[in-house]
Amino acid sequence: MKKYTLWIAGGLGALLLLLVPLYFKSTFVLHIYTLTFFYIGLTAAWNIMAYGGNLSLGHASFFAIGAYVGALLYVKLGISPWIGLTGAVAASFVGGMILSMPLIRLRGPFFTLATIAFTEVLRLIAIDWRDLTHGSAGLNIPFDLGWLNLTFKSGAPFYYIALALAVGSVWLSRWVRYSALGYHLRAAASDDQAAEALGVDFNLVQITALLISATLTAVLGLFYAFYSYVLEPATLFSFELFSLQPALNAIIGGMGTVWGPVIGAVFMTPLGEFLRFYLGTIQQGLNYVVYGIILIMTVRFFPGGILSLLTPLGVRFKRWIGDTGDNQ
Amino acid sequence: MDFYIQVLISGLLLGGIYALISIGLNLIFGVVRILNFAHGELVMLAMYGTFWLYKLYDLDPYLSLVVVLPAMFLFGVVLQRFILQPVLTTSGVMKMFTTVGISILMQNLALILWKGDFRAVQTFYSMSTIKFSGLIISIPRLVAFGAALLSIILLYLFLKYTYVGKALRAIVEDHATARLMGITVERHYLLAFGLGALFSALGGTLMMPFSSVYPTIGGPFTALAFVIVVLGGLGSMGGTFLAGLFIGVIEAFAGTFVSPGLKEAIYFVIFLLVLMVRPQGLFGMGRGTEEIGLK
Amino acid sequence: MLNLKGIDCFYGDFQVLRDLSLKVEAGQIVALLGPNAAGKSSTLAAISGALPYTKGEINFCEKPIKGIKPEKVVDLGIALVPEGRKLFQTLTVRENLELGAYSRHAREKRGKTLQQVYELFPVLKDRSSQTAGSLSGGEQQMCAIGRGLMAQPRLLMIDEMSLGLSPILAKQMFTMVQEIAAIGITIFLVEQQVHHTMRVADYTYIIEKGHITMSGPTKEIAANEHVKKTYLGM
Amino acid sequence: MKKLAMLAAACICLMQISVTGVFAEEKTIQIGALYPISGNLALMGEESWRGAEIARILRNRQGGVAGKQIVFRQGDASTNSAARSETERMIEQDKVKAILGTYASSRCMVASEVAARKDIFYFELGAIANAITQRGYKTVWRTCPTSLDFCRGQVNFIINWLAPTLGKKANEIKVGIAHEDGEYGTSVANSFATLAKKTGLQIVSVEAYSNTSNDLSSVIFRLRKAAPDIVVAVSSSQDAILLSRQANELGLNIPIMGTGGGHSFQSFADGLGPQANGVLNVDFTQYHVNTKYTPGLEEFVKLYQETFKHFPRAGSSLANFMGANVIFNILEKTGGSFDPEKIRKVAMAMDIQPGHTATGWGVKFDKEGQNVRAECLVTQWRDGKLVTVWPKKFAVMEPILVK
Repeated sequence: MKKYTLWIAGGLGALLLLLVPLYFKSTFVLHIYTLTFFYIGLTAAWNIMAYGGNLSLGHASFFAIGAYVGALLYVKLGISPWIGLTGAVAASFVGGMILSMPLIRLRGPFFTLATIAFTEVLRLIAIDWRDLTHGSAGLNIPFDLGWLNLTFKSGAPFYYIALALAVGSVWLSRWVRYSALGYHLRAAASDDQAAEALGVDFNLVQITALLISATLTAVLGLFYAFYSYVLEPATLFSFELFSLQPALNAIIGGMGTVWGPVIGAVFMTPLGEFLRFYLGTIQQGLNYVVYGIILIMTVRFFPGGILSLLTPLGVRFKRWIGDTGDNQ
Repeated sequence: MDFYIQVLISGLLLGGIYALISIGLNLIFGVVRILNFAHGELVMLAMYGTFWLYKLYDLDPYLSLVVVLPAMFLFGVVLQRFILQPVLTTSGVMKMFTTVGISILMQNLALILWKGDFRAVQTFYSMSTIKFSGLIISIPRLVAFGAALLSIILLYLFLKYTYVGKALRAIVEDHATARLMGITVERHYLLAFGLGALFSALGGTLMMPFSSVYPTIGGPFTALAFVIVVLGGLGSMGGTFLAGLFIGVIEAFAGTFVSPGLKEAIYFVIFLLVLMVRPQGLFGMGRGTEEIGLK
Repeated sequence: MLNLKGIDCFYGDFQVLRDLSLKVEAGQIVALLGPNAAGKSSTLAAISGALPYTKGEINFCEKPIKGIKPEKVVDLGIALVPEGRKLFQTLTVRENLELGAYSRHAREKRGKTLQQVYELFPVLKDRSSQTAGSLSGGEQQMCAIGRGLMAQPRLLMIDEMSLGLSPILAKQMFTMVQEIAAIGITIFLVEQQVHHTMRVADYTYIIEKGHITMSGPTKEIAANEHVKKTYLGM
Repeated sequence: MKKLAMLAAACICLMQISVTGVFAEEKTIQIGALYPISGNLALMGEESWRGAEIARILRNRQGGVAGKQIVFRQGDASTNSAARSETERMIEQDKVKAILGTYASSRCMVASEVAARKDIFYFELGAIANAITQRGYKTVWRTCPTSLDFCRGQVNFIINWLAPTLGKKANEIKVGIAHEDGEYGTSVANSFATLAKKTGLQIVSVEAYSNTSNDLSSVIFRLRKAAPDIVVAVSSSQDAILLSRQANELGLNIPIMGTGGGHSFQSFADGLGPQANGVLNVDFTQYHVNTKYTPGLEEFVKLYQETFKHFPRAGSSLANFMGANVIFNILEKTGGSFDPEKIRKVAMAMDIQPGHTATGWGVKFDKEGQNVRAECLVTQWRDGKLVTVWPKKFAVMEPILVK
């Protein structure tokens, strides 16, 4: 009975999200929502690797791979981004395979460092390979309206696209978590040797998670490129925006859980915009100072993230979404 | 031929500075086992310290070491004691993110306090060079190189022959067992972080005569120092020195003969290859590294 | 000298020690025997302060030592020779020994103690400038025990001393232990190797699944049918 | 549970606050001012903003525009993504009808795209990428020179002054380019290469480097090998100093000509000391210039010093000052109206000859919205001052050749 009413509440919530663009005519509001959805997707994708206890600070590379492949196919060859998606997925798959070569033997800080180095290499190549990427001067997505070109005059279509991507990513990350893969990943995260004793091929598990996470990130990158119409290495390979931010969101929300990343992204994205607007214009840099303090404080006082504050409710929430057992 | 030697000299001199900054990181990484993302910001802070002492009190950068080094040592100790110590028992990820927070904080506080201007120190020896048989060597760079060599030797002797140094080495290898010996591990963490900050500060200050400082200068140094520490091997000061020189030379040759825009990419590729083939580092001991992620 | 009363100890959700009580009397060699994963090392960890316990108390020389950090426990006069030796492999033998005397009371006299250790284990003197990693298994064990002695302990706890040693070497080591006890150092041996242990121990505890199942003077224990069957293979 | 409720409330509040801005008052003219004021570009971004701010203060003292005071709604374009958010916010929440900015071209490309799609005016006062006004938008205008104008200034100077001074013909002059590999350096270097080819200059070496690099010896080595007659450098900040220092250290005895950015900054001369002497530079109008041709410059400097307590740090504030004034003049003529047709008419009708604005630039917009009378001047560092040396009518000193 209770579960039934909760399902209705959930459905109403979803319906409300669907109606937002009809109610808010302001594209700014839609933009904040859209951005939040992108970050939910990115954080959920990033989090898939975090199930295995591995922390990547190089997801900007996959994001940029997706963005560049999609945009280049469209700008240079006129291939619709919807078809370009396959290219983006394939390219990020290859990228993930390459990255997994050094990663196989690494864990902890070394793992993280390798992901950073990988991103740096790709970023520098993107800057240097001017014939292809136009270097730092950047690529523009031409303003040709149409669904096939992923170019719209209003903010609503991208709102729905981003919403769908967010829902899809969270669904995928949830699916991974409760699949055999997720089980193995968490076993590997808690204790490598025990996991290996159980017959889990740790490398295979780790690489599979990386590939899923990478291709999902690339898909998000492609859509983001068409949403932001200007592609340049400084933005797409940005450590702060697309490598660090998803990790931060996940940590602040609750790393390695299904809903932590969602909560983190929903909390942090508007907060970032808000801080920039209210503090950044008072005193340059002040918004980042506050940001830094929030980060340090979260790690110190709520190492489990916001989700850990919600634990009493979390149990009920889990019951509501039909989740049994298996607490975080 | 002269040309190649000139490039080599350039690379070696550059590598000396890199090594100096990296031994600081190696101490912190090796002893405290924290991936310190705020390392470059320590360098930045020291550079600003040097700049302001020069600007306000007309203090020569080399003389300012007397003030900057103790101040940065203290700063490192305070950072470790009050910000990092409380999160020491959490996972590596959390520790790392605390340092990311410190890095963001320091960068932007610098921006607020000192604005985005790039600041340089102008001394009578800034541009002085030694010339012989067609080769040119910049004196302040040579001084920095000499200081790097000297401080690495001193640090080596300190670690090798003093009781505290031995305790630090023991902690690098196995802090749990070190604790069983009665070694006050936390107190040594303070020392290691302080020394780490001190060496970074030394690197930063010695760079001031030929470089400039601005709030975001630290980032590249952090990445660079990580590459060097991993190549040189955790806990190995000699390895760090060699790796610093190696990266300096690679950078000079790759920049000159491949493309200046790709020189960083090349050493990152080398870094990845090393991680792939020999994760314990090119020169290093790599002992005790299993615990923090090398298998 | 050492008195554990009703210790409960958890490793995550898993209870490793249940209501564990034991006593080590001064001047004796006391042994704690049990199968793999019975809670032997956890007992040592609890004593040395590395593993917090939820219930019970531990007294050393009539004083409670609960909550004292591992690095301070050494100062009280309890030294632990950990399982697997845990030598600082890249440090020399001499450096390893010197570090054993880190605690305040031991540091001043470390020159003298070092000579004593060298007398006890002459081979360590020959190897003093080699790195600990280059020693053979037996030498490493000697170094580890030597390092423990450097702390000038009143109680020396040795975890799985015979692990990975050849039977002959193991036998020698147990003889060494008797020599150490003869100097007046109380010894707490934690072992799986039953035969040799029983040869040297004055008093024996048997631990199974985190609980002391049997205790008594070694001779009595050795005569016990259950022990004979399961541990001595008779 | 209580904690949670509070948290949820806080979250909702946050969303609400970030979404609902303060609504514009009717009695003022609201204009968005979008600059990168934090992040990597903060320094020049803020300097640029100061120019527009001085123009606003001055105009308000004189009674404002069409009797109304001007209010700036500030935005921080610290990243491209932020540029987009801030533009959306200024338009939707602050209800601005026009935006000025941006200093950095990539930020402008994003922000003006957003604005153009909503028919909001975008006035670019400082970013120089050629493409900004080439996208066919009718509401994107630019008052400052483009990167092609920069290069035109350089090429003219090289052909008309350097070549005769060296006793060479134009097509014998060899040029080396060293540029930072960011968007600024890359686009200027591209423009220069294009223009140089047309005029017959030989380009013997093009070296891109990262502006966060702390060593440029490899760039110097490569230039030394190529042995050009002049090095055209496009540096964004501290790399300008580094380039000159290392050129000196490593014996590169070739004159260097900067292209604005780091070479225009006072810190450049402060950091290099006497070594800065003779370094050439081409940029927006700087402060040591023949003030006969730059009416209003002295007033600007005076007010700048009153407001910010020091001498302007670079010419970009002056350029933004000039540009903001042009916008205010346009709005004055439309009576404060932002009606697209009116603005377009007024703007297209503007016809100011060179020598009548604070930067000395004239104003005449082409169909694309680019001010075709904006030009770049050649300056030279002389005793710690950036002195205008070319073209002659703007010059206060003769250029000298320092290797």
